[in-house]
Amino acid sequence: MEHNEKLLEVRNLKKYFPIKKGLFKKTTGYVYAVDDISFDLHKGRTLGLVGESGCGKSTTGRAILQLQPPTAGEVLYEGENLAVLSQKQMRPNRRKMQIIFQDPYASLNPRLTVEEIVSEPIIVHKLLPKDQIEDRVAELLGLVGLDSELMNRYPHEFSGGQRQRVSIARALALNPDLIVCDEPISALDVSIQAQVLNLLIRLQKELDLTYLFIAHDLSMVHYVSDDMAVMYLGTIVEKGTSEQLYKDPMHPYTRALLSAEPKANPRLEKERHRIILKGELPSPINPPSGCRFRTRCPQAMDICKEIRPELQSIGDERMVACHLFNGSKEN
Amino acid sequence: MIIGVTIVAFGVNFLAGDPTLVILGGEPRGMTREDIDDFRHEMGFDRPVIVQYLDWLGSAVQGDFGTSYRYRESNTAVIRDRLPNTLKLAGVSLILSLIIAIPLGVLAAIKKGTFWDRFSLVIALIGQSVPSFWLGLMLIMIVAVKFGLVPVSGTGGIEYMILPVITLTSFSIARNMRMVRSSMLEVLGEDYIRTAKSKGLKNSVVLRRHALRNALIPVVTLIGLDMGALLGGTIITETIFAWPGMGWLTLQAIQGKDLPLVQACVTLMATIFVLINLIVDFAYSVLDPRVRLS
Amino acid sequence: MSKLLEIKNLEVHFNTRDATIYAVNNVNLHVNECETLGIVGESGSGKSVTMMSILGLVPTPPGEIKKGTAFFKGTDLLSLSPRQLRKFQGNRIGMIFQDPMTSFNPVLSIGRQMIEALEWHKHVGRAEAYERAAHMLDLVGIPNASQRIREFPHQFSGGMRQRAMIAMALICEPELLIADEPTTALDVTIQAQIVELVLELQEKLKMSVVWITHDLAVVARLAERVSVMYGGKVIEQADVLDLYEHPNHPYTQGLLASLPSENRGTELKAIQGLPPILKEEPKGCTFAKRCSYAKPECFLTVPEMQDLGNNHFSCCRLGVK
Amino acid sequence: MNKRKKKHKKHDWLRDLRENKAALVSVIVLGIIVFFAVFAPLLTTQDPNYTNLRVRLLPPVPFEGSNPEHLLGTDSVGRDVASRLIYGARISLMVGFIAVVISGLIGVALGLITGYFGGWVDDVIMRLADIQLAFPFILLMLAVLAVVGPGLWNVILVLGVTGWVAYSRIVRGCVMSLREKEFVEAARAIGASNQRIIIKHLIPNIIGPVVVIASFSVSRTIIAEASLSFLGLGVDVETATWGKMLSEGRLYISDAWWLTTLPGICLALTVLCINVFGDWLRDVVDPKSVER
Repeated sequence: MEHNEKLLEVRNLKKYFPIKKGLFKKTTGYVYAVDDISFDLHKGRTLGLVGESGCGKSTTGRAILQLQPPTAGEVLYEGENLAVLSQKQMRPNRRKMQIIFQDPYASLNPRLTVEEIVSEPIIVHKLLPKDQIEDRVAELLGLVGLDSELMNRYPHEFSGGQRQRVSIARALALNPDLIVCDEPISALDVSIQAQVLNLLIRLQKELDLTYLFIAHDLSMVHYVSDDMAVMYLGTIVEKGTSEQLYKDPMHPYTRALLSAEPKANPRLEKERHRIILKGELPSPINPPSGCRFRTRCPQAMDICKEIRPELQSIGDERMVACHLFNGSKEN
Repeated sequence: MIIGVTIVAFGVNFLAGDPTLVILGGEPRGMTREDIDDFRHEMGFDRPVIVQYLDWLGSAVQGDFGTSYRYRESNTAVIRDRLPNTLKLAGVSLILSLIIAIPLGVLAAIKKGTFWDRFSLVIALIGQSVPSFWLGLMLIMIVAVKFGLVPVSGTGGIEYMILPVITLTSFSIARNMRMVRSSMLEVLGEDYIRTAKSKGLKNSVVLRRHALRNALIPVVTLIGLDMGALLGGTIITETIFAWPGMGWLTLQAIQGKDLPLVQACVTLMATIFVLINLIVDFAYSVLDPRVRLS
Repeated sequence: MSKLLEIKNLEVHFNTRDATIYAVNNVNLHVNECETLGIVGESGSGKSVTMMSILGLVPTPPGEIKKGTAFFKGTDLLSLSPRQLRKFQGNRIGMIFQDPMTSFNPVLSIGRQMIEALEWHKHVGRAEAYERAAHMLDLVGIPNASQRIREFPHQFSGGMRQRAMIAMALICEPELLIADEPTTALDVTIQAQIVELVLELQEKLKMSVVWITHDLAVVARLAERVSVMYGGKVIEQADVLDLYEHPNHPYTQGLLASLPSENRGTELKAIQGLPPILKEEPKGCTFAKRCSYAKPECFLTVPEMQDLGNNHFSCCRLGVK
Repeated sequence: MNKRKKKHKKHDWLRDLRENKAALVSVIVLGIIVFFAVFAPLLTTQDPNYTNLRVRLLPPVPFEGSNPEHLLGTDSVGRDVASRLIYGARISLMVGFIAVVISGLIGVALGLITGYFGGWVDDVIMRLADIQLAFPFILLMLAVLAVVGPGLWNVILVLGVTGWVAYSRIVRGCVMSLREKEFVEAARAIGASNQRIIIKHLIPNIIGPVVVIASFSVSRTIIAEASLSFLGLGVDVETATWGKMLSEGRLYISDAWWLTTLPGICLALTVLCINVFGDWLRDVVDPKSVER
């Protein structure tokens, strides 16, 4: 393990969205989108954040970048707490971290040319004199595998995969260290997904990038990430290296998630036993007491109703939040 | 909402500065400062604005809108004579507008791109472009004067209503027709229409049960807007046809600088409009279970 | 095994203002009784249009069914009048759609929408229809079915809504269920529930299922045979095991290779280029531009379907192994 | 390197216009009307306000008793109808355009503020909009004009100030949906200021709907101005306007048909052309984003 330097530390991050009702906009409750999570991002590595829709994974990404300021908790970037900065103070820090979004159609302004889109970060941060910007844009487009002749075109002339490349070029324009990839390939056609995934992996190697890779697809995340954290209803239920989680999932939810994901292997599919979870995701407005997962957990116990299990180490960088493993620390 | 309306209605008093001078028409000759001040005191304009407002509001709530300068009787009584005429005119127009606009709009949507669609587009464009007062004049000139088919103006039997109603509804028929059409077209493109078709239902059932009801929900909102346009429209229509209603009354009050009467008319019309919108909101919740249950 | 549905030489075009889109080009496929056929393809491959056109759900215009036959137990669905076709829609062929949110009419109760087909096709009275609808809801695993039947679509969660959609499609006990990407909008754990549910119902009701999807993995779980579509054509068709273990067409091979493998760090073999939008009649193989094995003739003549034996067909003249 | 500079082909508006015959015709007619309005002094031989009681109530040329000096006849005090119509076009168009620019600026600015920043400002402004909508439009203007007195600039100001609601509502709606779009989030992620986001990312995306509303507003404003003049509360007594011509002609409705027919045709034609043009514009811009 050559990279052990922590680039980003997330400590007890919370993000609640108030629900306002009535004439006077009284706050009647909260959406507990992210509820007390902590993790580290190591330099040059990829952390995969997995979970189903509504589990708070995207909110986590946006809260780290201060696009949606956290309700509580710390986001330490190289030791500096970003969560206490105002939007204005945050601006210089934005050079270091960027984001790639899921929807390639909504993430590019339809009224700007590709050149205007990719050069905007450079102009905003006044990184280069005017006459060098065009060359830099051409260079960036080359880096993501787009012909620089295309720079005067508008987004609607591009396919989904190409748009995603433009988004990546825009993110790279500032030479960031950290890129939050928020489901960057799930809106793309199957045959295009691999192209973009390969590009992201290549860029990481060439530019020594750190990724927070958000996705709902465990096998995809396993493929690209070094480390993995599984989220359920605003909390992290299990954390470890990708290898550990994929080969030997411990939390009942991780197990169910992995088991529910079909594999493109009919022989395996017809034989293996699948854990089918009962019911559906509870509402994050009114999450279950104790363990968030207990309402759907096949192994729920009485204690799960009362005490919220802490994320605790069970050795070897592995952490699980489940009462089933309470004793295993000592063993 | 109603409070806002009353503030604006009351504010009409002060738009040009000192209401005393407005009523007296500048500084009239033959009146000394003292005379003016006496008048001001008599009218109560020397009190603080907020007191005047609350006083006026207090009486208004009890149905007392003060006394008209011009008619020398209570505004409530003046309005009571005129209001039914206006409601009759606006109500008939609203109903007529819906009866004509909804079927035509639906037809245009179903037969999109055909002769009927284009025909309705032309009618709608003309309807929205011809100013109602000119239409009224033309109708008088041709139908009433030249051919003598209906009376030129005044009230009486149903024949007196024909021209004013046509004048008043032409714009709203045209607008509603286009609205129904676009709303219907939008609904026809929805996934649930495809689902209904995949069940093998007859086209007429799909249209009636699945498309029409959904398409008419936004149209209900229109009724509220329409009522505003129709009430406003009565000012011109009633003036042209000498129809003794609120609109004409309001215009005369404005021209005669009869401020208390103007206030009363404005407040009343705006209140009617607000009430209708409340009814519309209610109708909305009946028609759409998503609103009803949230 | 006898064929329940056989589509031959189907061609569907869309006439837009600027151009004609060749959406489906000479598609041949069949569905056996009581089997599940998976149709796999990317967006724009013509997979949905194919199945929608046999049910008369392609809007015309802009759509136009140029030619082809679709025999369903001896009746050519494409030659029927809309009135005759209605006897099949929702009665002998049920269909479920991708987005359970928008596929229900928001202003009618779930029950009201479910009984429509029963009343219309089977002439069942209102009360009995509601009873049968409640029973069906119960069968698809919705608790308190007799109460929830009076609720409106927005009161159901996503997964529940898709279950209700399935119940609605199956209420007349059709012989064929067409499922158009029914789990794409759902979460993985819910997707697993729905997949298992359909498999279970198929067993119970003895029907055939056509499952349209872009996800090779879902098909591996539930299909017996798979048709792979690309550029408006079926380019490969085989039993599911055979297809995944011995893919023949370079496109199928490419698709399987581009999925993230168990081995991390190995580079994925991506298919280069973009899927085509066919604005003119395809001259050669529609995949040739992206194919690493392509020869000059691949661009010139349309390849024929090759019988590789063992129920395996491939539309590649090179016979690559 | 030079290849890069090859400019991308912009949307071909002219081709679109040529394909829609109705829109093309209306643009041409509007062009003619604007031409007449702009060059009114050069195109008229008579002073529109010159009264000559010897030639009162002459019919237009092809009719019996007409005078070739007065192509479209004369009114009750012998003023030349043609000249008055041409000068009337000036007033109508001027009021229409200036008032729409005023209300457009106010409306767009308020819409941007309420949509982008939200909060209590949004609540207050939208409540104001509701109240204004609760008043029958024309009644409000009449009441205001009655008090501030008639006059060209008063009319323009009143129409301009009262017209903002339509814009701010649409703009607010657009901005609220744009604000959630990921490209705006991306702009914030690269550190763009609010000012830059509004100018670079929001305004270009709302121009389309705003232009469409503006075109419909012009026609509505022209009608409103004519209505006010018709009711005697519009532009001052001296000026020739279509609305006032109608109001004066009304007294002679049984004797001199041209006094009511001709100004009405001018008015309806102008408004019709603007509406046809607006309809076309809406279809080109984005059929879904704007509703009338």
